[in-house]
Amino acid sequence: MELNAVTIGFFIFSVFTLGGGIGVVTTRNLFQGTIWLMVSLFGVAGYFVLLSAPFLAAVQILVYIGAIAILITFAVMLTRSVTRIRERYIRTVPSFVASLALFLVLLFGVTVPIFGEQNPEAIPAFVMTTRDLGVALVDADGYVAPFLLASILLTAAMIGAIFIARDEES
Amino acid sequence: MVPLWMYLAVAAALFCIGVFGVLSRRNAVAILMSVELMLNAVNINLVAFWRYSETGTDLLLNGYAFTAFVLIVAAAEAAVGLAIIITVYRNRRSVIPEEAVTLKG
Amino acid sequence: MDELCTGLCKLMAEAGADVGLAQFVSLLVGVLLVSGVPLVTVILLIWVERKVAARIQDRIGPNRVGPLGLLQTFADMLKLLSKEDITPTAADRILYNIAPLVSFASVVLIWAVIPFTPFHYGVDLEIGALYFVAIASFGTLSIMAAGWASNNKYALLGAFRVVALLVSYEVPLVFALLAPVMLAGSMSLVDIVNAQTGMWFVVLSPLAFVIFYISSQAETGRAPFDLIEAESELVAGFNIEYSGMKFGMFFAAEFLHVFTNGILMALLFFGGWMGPLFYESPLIAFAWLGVKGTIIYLTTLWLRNTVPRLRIDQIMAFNWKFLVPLSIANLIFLSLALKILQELGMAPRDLIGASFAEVLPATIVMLLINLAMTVYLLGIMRKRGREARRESQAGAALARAGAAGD
Amino acid sequence: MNVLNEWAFVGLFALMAPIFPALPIVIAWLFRPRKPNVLKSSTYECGVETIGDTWVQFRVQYYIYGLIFLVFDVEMVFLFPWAVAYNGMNLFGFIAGFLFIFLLTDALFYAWKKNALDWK
Repeated sequence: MELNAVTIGFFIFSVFTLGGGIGVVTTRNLFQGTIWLMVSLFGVAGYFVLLSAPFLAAVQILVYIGAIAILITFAVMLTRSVTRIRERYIRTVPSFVASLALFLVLLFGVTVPIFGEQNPEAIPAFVMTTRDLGVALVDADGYVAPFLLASILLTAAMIGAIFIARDEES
Repeated sequence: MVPLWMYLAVAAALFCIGVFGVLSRRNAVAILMSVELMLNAVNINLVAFWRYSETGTDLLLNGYAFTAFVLIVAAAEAAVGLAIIITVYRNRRSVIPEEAVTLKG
Repeated sequence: MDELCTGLCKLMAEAGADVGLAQFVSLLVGVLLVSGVPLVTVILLIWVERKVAARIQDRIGPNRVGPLGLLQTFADMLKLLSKEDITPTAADRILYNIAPLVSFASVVLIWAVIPFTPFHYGVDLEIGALYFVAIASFGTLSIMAAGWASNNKYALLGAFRVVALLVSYEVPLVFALLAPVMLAGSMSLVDIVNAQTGMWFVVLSPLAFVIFYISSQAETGRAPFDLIEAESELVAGFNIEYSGMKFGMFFAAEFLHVFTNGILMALLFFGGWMGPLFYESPLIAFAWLGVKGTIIYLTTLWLRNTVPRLRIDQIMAFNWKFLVPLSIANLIFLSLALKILQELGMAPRDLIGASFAEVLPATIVMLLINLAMTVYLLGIMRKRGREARRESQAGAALARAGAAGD
Repeated sequence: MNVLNEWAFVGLFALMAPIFPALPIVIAWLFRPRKPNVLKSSTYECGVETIGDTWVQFRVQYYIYGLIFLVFDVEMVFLFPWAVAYNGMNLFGFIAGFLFIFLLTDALFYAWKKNALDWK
């Protein structure tokens, strides 16, 4: 594998993604955890750019860094006694062993068999535009059903969450 | 270009970090954040498979659109999950899932 | 930048340099050229802002350092450089120091997609319009991080209010942004400007522009939405603990953001570089964009220095109960009318390169729809205002009666 | 310029952008006076001694605004491709997008009727 902009980008984003992920599960402070989560998800957005899906990358940043980070921070502040619990981890060793085992299974079950099998140069360098996605979203042969279902899901989530989170007295 | 297996390896690692967080953290908000990590690991895989697949034009968008829908589900999950955590906290002054056992017989 | 880059690449490659290195260097030169524009502008902006504010308030403003006080900014910079920089002991050191950098960088990053002339721009991303909305979310997060990292009650409270304000006004902002995207059929800013050869989008959809204007005023934290600077309630807001150059960075970011929004509005609604003779020379095109952006920028300054600050409950009610429904209704009516016109063949399917005569029928219909909506809205607002006045009068009378009874 | 080249420009821009504000701060760090003391670096809250930690309880209204914003944010994600494809769209596609907006407007009206939009 030669060293070019894409591979350099891949390694930088890997550091972001995995470092952020480790930060999320190890940091004791929940706000710092949120920031680590955003670092990780920013790395994922970088992958999307490398995989020529820039629209998804923008969406990733817009939804996660723009909205979910804010939402998590608000929730952290609303449940503040969180910081007072001293004991924050349970079953540390078994969880670590379990997740490591899962990683090895995934690595040897899924990743290693295709090791070196893919010749990336053979992949056609097609460019998918946002217009294609827009046409497919509302096409009867495309994704119009999931598109509308997504809308219903969002409506239900919003109504449900407002119903749950509202103060009872008001 | 980066070969496919490297994306899969990173996604697997991210997924397992998320699994570790879900299993070992006590705080419900931290568990939710770990779930978000797992969902994103899945998204990396979806987009990577989409990019490297050589299927016909009919399937050209499947991975792409599927990722967008996973994003919607992740958002809905975060919204409702956090609302539940806030309500449980208000009623029981606790954010530890093991302690919210009112519905247990 | 496009030709310049290839030109530089070619020159370096011919001189025997490594092709990868040549590409990198030419990209770097492009980045420095494009980012130089906002960095030079911001120095001037601070002076403009202070001078205009002073004139509106019947003062003279900076006039000591240099001709007309033009060098005042450099004097201020020297002052800020020599200030002691205090990091509170209780603060989260890393986040506290990163937050101002992210805040400024998030504004500078928008300039990567801004086209200065038809041929000179950093990049023409296919998702340009979505890009600058996404980049803005870094700014929001940096404010939250600054407030939290300061470990100060006022800072945290200020940051929360500001973030709630920012996210609320992003909804109408993006709904208004959908109008030019829909009309142009593209998110690329170059395409959006090119689609305005026949008619500026501000004429096709004036309400979208008004909504965009109001919400970008809120996004930059300017009066009447300047909760960021609510000195009377929050001491100073989220940046209370910041001093010296880091405080200066938050300030510079705000000033630059206002001007950036002016340029964006010029591109999205006022035809960008379009104007008499713009095709003659890139300089003329660039000048037209600058003139339009500056005029919009000056009106925001005018507004900022004229109106009083609203309370947070009023700001939120105005957004969620007026601006958001209006922006959704505007989008629905716009798309409905345009689709009907397109089906009838009265509007071109593709506005890019469409002539004035082709767009004229659609323009007249759009203007009529917008006029009808505006009249309806003004009616609602008059009714609401009358009710509010009656309520407050009744409340005052009640209070007087209570005071007399005691 | 191909797509990845464009993004290399954006990536380089993203690397450079924090350097511009960092430069003056670093210069200031070289020149500024440094005489810290305990009072100076204590938390500034109007001269009043700080009581308790900063994590005062917040109202749930912040969360509700964040929640409504999140839902609309995700909605816009789907509306952008719809708007881009709008010009070449048939009536069916247009109505699908229309329904999409309409359903979410419902949720907004629910929140309005439940007074969830009021700053309490």
